[in-house]
Amino acid sequence: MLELMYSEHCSYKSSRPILKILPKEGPRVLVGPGYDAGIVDIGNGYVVAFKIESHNHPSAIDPYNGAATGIGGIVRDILCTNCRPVALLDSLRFGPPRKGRTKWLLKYVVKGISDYGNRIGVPTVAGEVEFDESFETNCLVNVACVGIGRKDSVVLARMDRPGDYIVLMGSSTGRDGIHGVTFASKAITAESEEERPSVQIGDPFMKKVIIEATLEAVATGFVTGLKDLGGAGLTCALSEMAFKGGTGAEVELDRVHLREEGMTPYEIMLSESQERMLFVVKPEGLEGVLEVFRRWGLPHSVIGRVTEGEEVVVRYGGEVVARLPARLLADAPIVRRRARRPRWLAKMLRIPKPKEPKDLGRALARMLSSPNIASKEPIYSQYDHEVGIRTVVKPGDGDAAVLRLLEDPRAIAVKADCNSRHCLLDPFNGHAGAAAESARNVVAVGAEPIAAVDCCNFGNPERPEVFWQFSEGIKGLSFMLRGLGIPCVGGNVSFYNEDERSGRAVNPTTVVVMLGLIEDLDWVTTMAFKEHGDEIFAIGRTYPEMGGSEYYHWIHGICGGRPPRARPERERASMAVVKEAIREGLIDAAHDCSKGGLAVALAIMALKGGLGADVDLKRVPRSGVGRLDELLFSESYARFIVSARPGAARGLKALARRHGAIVSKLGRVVDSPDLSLRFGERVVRCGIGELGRAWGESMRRYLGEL
Amino acid sequence: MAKDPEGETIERDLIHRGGYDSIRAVRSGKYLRMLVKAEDPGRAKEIVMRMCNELRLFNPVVHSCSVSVKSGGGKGGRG
Amino acid sequence: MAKDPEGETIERDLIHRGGYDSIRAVRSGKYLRMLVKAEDPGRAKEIVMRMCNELRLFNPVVHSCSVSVKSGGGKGGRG
Amino acid sequence: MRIAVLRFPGSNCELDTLYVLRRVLGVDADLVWHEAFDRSGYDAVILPGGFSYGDYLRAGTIAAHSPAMGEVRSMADEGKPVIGICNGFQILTEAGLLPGALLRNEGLNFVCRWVSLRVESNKSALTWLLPKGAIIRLPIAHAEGRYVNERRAIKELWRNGQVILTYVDESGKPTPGANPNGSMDNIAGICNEWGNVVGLMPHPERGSERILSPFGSEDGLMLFESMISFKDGRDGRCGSI
Ligand SMILES: Nc1ncnc2c1ncn2[C@@H]1O[C@H](COP(=O)(O)OP(=O)(O)O)[C@@H](O)[C@H]1O
Ligand SMILES: [Mg+2]
Repeated sequence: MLELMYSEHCSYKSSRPILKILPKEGPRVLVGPGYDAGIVDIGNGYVVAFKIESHNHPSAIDPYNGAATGIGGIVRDILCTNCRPVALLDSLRFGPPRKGRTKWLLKYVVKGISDYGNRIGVPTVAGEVEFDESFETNCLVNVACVGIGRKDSVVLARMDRPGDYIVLMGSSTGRDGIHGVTFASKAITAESEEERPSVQIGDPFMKKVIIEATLEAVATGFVTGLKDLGGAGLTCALSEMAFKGGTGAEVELDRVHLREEGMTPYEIMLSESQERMLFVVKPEGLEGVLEVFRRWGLPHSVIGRVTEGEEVVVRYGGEVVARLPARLLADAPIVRRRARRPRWLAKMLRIPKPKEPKDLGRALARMLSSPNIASKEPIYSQYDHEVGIRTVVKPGDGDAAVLRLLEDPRAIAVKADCNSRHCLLDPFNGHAGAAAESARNVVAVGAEPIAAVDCCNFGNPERPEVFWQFSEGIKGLSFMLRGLGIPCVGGNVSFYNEDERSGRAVNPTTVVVMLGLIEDLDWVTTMAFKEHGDEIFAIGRTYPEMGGSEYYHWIHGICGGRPPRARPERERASMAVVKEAIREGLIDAAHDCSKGGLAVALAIMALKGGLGADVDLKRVPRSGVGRLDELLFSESYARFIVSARPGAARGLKALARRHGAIVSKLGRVVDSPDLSLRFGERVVRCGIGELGRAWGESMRRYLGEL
Repeated sequence: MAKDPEGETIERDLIHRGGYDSIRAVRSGKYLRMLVKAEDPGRAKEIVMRMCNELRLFNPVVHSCSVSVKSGGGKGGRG
Repeated sequence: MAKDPEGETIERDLIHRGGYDSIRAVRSGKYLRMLVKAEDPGRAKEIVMRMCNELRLFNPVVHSCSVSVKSGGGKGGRG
Repeated sequence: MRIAVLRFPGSNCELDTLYVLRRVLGVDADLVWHEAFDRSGYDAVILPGGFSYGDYLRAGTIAAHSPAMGEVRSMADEGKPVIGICNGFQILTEAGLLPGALLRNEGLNFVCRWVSLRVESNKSALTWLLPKGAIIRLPIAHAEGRYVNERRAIKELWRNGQVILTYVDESGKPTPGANPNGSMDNIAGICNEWGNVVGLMPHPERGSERILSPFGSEDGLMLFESMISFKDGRDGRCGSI
């Protein structure tokens, strides 16, 4: 069993020393990295638990079940803190959309998430989709879950009271997924499609029932520890729980309810059958807990007890078949890997600038049709994003999703982001940018960012170039999170996302999920322009930072150049202005500038509001920008566009002065259906109708009907 | 063989609850009936077989597929 | 019989696009294979038939259902 | 007025519905486990949305065999409001309490979005307070919502005023473009002859608070308020105030 526990997935043997540098502390942090989910105190007696996880390898082989069981797994992580799962997010990455394999993967990944997430009654409220050549063989499927619970009833994944019973609840144990973990830490090969036993099948109906029954069982007050069964099944769960509680355990495998006959003890211990939870229950409460399971019709078995000492003793047929010190299992050795800056990088950074297209209006319309920018409505309309009646800002309406707390009159905001091309060209700044963008997104809807979780997706860490990307990336992430004062309360690492034959790795991609808190529902803000006559402002400065931009890639077919620099103090300043302007009621729409830059941000705000805009580009705060296309499409960080009723300028200026930010009035929202961006004589003009078609219809076109 | 939660639920919550205890196992699946123009049944089966594999009418990782022919009438491939 | 958008889509977007023009019509459906304990195939079929009607394994408003028996092995009812 | 909100294994919207009834409308409502439903003491029952039994086999089929359905049938016979929302509608058709069937959406995908609906009849417990022809906005979220029945039966439904809601466009027309799932005649909701048994695919509980609506609407409330003040369907007239 040792091989499994030491595989990359379970024990983080090469990533731990690097991940240590991330900021973990903060006044709101209740549980940081190390448990199944990070838990944040949001006040008034409530906590939010959240976590993100990758399901890349299974999804590449069987997109439907791979993505579905990804949802199943992340929901269990939240559930086992005794928080009710209230939202899901999905971050998806595929090859170019015209490819047949991409269509197949995307269609069934989305269907898997839709069929599973919708059936368990947890809304999928936000996400992102990126298309890039590097994800053609290895797609990335990262899913996150957010839960809400009471601070005084959080349960942890540990057993610390000898004598308590250990109960396995949920689906029966079968042979599925045996060695799934070692599989997840391997590169995809030609034989992968033959590796059937590792594909797991989810049962959303069972999961829905497990969610309700678990919350009810814990409410009895007798559950002292709770953990989901994920990678390496019972082995991982038992040893981790015992280790964290400083106890041992004795279990009898004969008691485990099985689906298949003739399973060996080894198979029972390592099965990764889905939809199972491990409960630790006080003896006096056992009957009550089992009664809850019975009422919900859930199979369960009492498999053993917590013991003194530090050994997990496994019996089968009366004999001891394994005797394992909990510490050994959970505490894997650390491997130090070499890091080296890739040689090819220097050449990619130094590319000549492409020629500026004559018709920038057409370029803008084309930008909106890029699969990386086009509306993802055909995807998120397949997700039930309303169930739970919490979703105040729905997918597509704001930079982040906003969920009200039914329990008290506040709300939380969440969004996941990463620009993997920026990360490829400059892992440090790119990853810092991912943290900044996700923070900007929650700020734009009216929230204060309070905590983050991250999901690292990289190639083979044994290759020094990949390990360099990873360590630079985490440094950048840490730099930005520290600069913004946001703790990272959990994460997940997925390595070996590369094609063994070509040696092509995915773009280094660390997805950052940001959690924001909105103290007053009146602050909730969306991105649509609201009324003609409103004034439009830019916040933050634009630099000629074109490297890795969507404009270079989609219009000029280039992936190169120096990506934007991360400037935490500027981010802080811009965010402070937006946050306070929202609180003071100064602005009525906000949107951050990310992929596609200023022009795309303006276009989408106009489209969403069904209104036009008249903008003087000369008033855009900028530094060193010598070309109009750069002004329009640069992806510099730390920028927002906001709109306000006339008369807000003074208030905004005052806020800018106070926070050392830069704000400039660009123009007005207009009644006519035109977006007109003027720079002296030069005018970039587009009809809202045309832009709307480019943005709204292209996703469906690329994929045939999804 | 892969797990089949749908079949299991139908068996447990519908069939056994309905008192049909002589049903011992249920598996659910998809069923496609096709009208095929071909010289003969053998050839028809061949076309459908090839198509099932090539167009991924089933995902071999988790499904199995069988094809049977009724000449003059329908044709079924099951995933 | 009700419209079958799934069958139509498979036919149009998958099969014909894939160049399989000899396929002239596709209908999709559900397929249940059951293991039945019964004295003989005839009796097994009877049980399943009755069950299909009584438990509404198919919806008579829109589906049709046929049952066939393989003795010693599986059993299929299609809705 | 006391309302039972049934909970089947796999129901999703029971707590949402309960929230709106109790916290927004301030009426008495209980969450009732499907195996424990006793109709005495209840004036109305709601079968909420979700995926009872995972929608395995077909949406609503397995739940239609629940012991609760005997009680639901009795309430229907007593003329009390029996309301099926989304999965509840599917359960009512599978149980034969409403005619027709709800099949997989024409687009084959799950669809979650806000739609415009026209009130076609105010004969039902849910619509009797609304003027005929009114346009309301509610969200839908389903994969199997395509209403199908024999042509003749649908004509009959229209004639009896049993078609209560249709999907319409901005200008109130039941166009194909406004039809999210391929339902015959754009049908979104129907009722039985007495008007007390009602099924609809849209979710009134998700459209009962301004804060949740992209249009600042709260049209779902009017449907619930109709139900609350509905008295008895048996005489064929809808409730009396
Ligand atoms: N896979 C997805 N699942 C759910 N929502 C998505 C998905 N992809 C994009 N969205 C939603 O679409 C909107 C735009 O997303 P995105 O293009 O990532 O915006 P931004 O660049 O501003 O971060 C957001 O509301 C986002 O949550
Ligand atoms: Mg954004």
